[in-house]
Amino acid sequence: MTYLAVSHVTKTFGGLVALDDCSFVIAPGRISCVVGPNGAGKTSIFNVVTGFIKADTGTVVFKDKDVTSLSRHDRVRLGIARTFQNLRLFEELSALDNVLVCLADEAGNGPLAAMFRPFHTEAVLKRKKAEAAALLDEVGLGHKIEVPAASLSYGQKKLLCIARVLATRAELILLDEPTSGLAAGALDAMVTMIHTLKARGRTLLVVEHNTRIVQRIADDVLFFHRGRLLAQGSPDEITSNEELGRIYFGRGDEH
Amino acid sequence: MLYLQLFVDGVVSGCAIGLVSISFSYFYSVTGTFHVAHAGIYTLCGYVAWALVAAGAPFIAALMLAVLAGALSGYATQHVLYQRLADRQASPLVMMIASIGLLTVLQNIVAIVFSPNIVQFDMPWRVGHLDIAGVTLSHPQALIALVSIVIFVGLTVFSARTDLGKRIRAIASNAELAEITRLDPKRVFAYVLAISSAIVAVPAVLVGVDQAMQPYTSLIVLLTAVVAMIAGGIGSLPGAFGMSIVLAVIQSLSVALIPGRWSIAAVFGIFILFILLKPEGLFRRRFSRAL
Amino acid sequence: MRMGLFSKAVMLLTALASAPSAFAQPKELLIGALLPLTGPAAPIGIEERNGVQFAVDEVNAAGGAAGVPVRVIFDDSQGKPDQAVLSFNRMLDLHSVPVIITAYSSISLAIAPLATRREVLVVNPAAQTNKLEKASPFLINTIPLVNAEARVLARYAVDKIGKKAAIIYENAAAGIDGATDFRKYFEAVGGQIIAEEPVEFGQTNYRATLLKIAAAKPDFVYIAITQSQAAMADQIGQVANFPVGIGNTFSSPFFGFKSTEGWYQTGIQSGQLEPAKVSSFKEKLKVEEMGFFAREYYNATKIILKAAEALIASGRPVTGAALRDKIQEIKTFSSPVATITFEDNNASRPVEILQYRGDKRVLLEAVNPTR
Amino acid sequence: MNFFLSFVILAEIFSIAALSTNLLMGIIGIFSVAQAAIMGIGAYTVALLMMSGVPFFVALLAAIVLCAAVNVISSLPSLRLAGDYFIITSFGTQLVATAVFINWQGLTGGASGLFDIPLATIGGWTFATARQFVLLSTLCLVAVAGSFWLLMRSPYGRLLHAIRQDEIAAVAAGRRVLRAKVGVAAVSGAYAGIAGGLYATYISFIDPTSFDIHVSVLVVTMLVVGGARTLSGSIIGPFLLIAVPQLLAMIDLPSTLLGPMRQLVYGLILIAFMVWRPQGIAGRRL
Repeated sequence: MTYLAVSHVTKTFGGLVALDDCSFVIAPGRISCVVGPNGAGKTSIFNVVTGFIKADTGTVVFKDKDVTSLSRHDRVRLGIARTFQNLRLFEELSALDNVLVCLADEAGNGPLAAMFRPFHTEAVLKRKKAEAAALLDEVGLGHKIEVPAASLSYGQKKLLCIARVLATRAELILLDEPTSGLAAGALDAMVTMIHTLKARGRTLLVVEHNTRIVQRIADDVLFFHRGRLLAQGSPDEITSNEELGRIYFGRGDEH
Repeated sequence: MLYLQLFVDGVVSGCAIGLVSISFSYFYSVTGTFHVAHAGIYTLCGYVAWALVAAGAPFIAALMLAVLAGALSGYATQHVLYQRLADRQASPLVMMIASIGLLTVLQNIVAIVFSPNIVQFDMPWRVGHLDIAGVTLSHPQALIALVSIVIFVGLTVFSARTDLGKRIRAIASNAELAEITRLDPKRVFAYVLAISSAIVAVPAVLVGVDQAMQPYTSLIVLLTAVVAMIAGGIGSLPGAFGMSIVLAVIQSLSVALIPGRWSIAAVFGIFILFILLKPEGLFRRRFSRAL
Repeated sequence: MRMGLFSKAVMLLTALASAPSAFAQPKELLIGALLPLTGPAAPIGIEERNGVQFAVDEVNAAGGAAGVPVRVIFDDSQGKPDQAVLSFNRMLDLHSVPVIITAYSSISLAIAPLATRREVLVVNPAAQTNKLEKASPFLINTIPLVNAEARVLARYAVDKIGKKAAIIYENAAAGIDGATDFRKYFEAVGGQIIAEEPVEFGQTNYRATLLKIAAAKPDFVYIAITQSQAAMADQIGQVANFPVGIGNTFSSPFFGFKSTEGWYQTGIQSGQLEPAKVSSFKEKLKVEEMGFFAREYYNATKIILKAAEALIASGRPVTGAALRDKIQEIKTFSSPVATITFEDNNASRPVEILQYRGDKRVLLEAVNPTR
Repeated sequence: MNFFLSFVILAEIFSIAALSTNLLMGIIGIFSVAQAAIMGIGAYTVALLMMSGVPFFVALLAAIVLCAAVNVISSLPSLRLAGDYFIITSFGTQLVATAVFINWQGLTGGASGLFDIPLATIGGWTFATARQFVLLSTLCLVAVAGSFWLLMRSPYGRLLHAIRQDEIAAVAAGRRVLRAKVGVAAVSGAYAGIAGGLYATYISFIDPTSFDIHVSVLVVTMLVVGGARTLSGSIIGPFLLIAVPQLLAMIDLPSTLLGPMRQLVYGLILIAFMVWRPQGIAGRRL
């Protein structure tokens, strides 16, 4: 079975090539880190996999199903979910509601039931609240349930993003720079969290800048440069490749 | 002959609407503020000129003072209202509601200070007319066509060719670029609204001279102008001006074919088609403001 | 007249606290006047108010209606039906008036069912829409409705002007009624409508419409608009060979333009009061002239007061129903303004046909329309 | 008493209209100056059906369904396209609706409007006087306010708030944003239909000016003054703003300028609230 296969994906914006004939396969149950210098196409590949941009050519196959032309929300329901580099929390909602609206369960998400079956809806709400609270507990935010997302610390906000993506019950989770901007303590918590997710059987695709973090979490590394996938391999293979290192750290770059 | 006359009348109305359209478009594409109160400034300027003429001022002086009144009220609007709201991180919705409030205030100030009734300029020359090849144009109509084209060309050249115009466009396309242009966006926005409001005073006065004025009808003019702006492509001055003429000619000719009472519905029908089929407009050049 | 805000508030509270009393106070005769005192129609509303006030002052100066002092309660309808319903209820709750003088078709139509239900007489001295004819058994019209004018005009036009007509009408109540009725009567007497164009209320650019009408080459054009006649007259001046125009009471502002020389209009005969009264009116109310609406509202108020006087003199309570019956019983009311006859709830009065000749409006005919 | 009650009735009707606007502008963030037009469609539907003999309750149901559908269709461009285009769509909807009310004379009676609309009757109860009608309007407001409260409390309500704050994030969570927006537009339309239906039978006379753009702007003003997003705000606003002219009527100030003066005051109130208190009296920041 193919778990996730991206084949010959190309995407241009105006004259700018964001992705150039990228193809790779991800195996289930592993943590794959997407690395590369700025503008390499890391976020673009996330957007293509989750459907936030449509590729000019190429296909995305998830669990033997061609998802290339599926809508964004349908991909989430199939099991592909993501976080954002700029978090995109619902700032005015409480931590609990942030998770609650992301729950995979569609019950209670329509106006008719809300207005005409209030007792049923109340029961659904109660169940969903419990479910969301459990997820918050899991990421260590159990004590912040009623706090508006805007008032959380940056580290807590990032954990809340994890809780939200867990709420979707997706098995393939794409994390866009989960550790950026975190202080040491919060950073360790996040790394632990990522390992926990893996232990629970989730497959992770992670954009990560910090090579030490990559060493700590990655099973595989995908190295992007100027829209092309230059290499895919174990962290050791990639870090030992001197040419990649030169590109990554800008040494020997022709510019 | 009937159709030719209707066509020419349509072009003239279109020129006047075109000025409203380019002036609205200029401010909107630079600041992103949906300035509904532009219609209020339109009304105000028309009545200022009317009152001055009634008080015995020569028409040219009245027109100039109306333009000045437009510039000042535009500057004040940005400086006192929009900037204050922007400083408080107001959402576009809040800006828009405040602008509707300002429109209401301006229209009713006009009604209170000047007159709530339909008024006409007391100037004998305005009913005179020219006959050119069987087409009749009133003197004010001829003036509208002439002045509109001059102003349209002037604003286009200013925006595209002059150094200041280019730097203003740079602010419009990218807020961060603004730093490189060494212009203070706050002051630039106020100047831009002053320029826009000075421009909109011209059709306000001239159409008033040609026909008559009423405090409460300018919103329809503005909405037609905005429809033209969107159909012509936001940010494109020739697009806005051209589409204004196209819409006005359609409206004028349509009277000969269908009952005139449906023409407003027709304009908005065209608009709905546009935003569903070709949301970027006909002549869109480049407008990178996130809408 | 003028009451403190405090005493009004007290009255409001008393009215809210107690059940509404069924009968008016015997010591005073109250008349309600629900007029557009604010909004676009306010200039007319103020003139109407002056007419009512002048009539009441006159009666009070002469010792009241059969000895009972008369007081008017004015209220502002803003020209809006929902505000009118509020005002109507306010007048009945706070003042229990037996009769209300109104203005504006929409206002009179909105309160007509309430008047029927609460048996209050509504007197309309100015609105002309045909629907008012049978809107309520408690609605009396002291002005001929649009259809009466249109009938007279249609017959005159066929006889003296031509059989092919075009119509320009304002797309609002008065204009639509005018156009519809004119078409009906004109066709009934053998005329033919060859073109018809509506214009919007508040429009000032009529060029396309005028060109289209002129291109149809009718014998004349019937114009039913209520505002911006001056702008239309200017633009008619630019259209070659525009046909002669005819209009109704609202067409008066067309008078005095080069382009409208020789036009016709109908008018409701409405004479001036005695010069002494007119100058007293101007002096008391500080206005330049006693206009059409002031005269009509003055006259309507006098009709109400005459009926009320008769009721009080015979010792009967002044209620809406009694007033209405009394007005129909008296039937004919003569004054310098007009001689009005009530066959039913609707006045029957002479209609004039006028022509613009130079600086004069010449009276061609005065006809009493037969129903 | 009737006067006070008729004030309450009008305020209640406009509270329902304000709740309709609140759902669009406050909750989901779609600008709307067309709610009077939708209300007008409800009013004309109820009036025409009742005048041809349909019972009030059935007519009101028809109005609710029709208004829900029209509101969805008219806000469809704004549901699909983000951004400022829908400002124009909204103005356009209002102007086109007014043009239709005026010009479809065969149906709407044109500019002269419809009069003598029958009284509301439900199961032998006739709501004729203000005293009777206030029961009906209060019942309707309670039902609408109750459903609004239930909506906001439900997971759906939380989703709507989430969509307003970050539509992309809601999509990324697997939510069908378009479906949720269509739902809220339908409910908002249904509210406007109820308001229109009540207005038609209570006033018994409707014409195009009863539902023109000034009325829409007035409803927006009511909402902004009371406070967007909250239930109480949508009720406080209409009661306050309908009371203002009633209080002015208590003072003898007749003048040609009072009408523009009142409009001017409304305009100033709008600006003042936007600058100093965008959350209104009892709402949240817009």
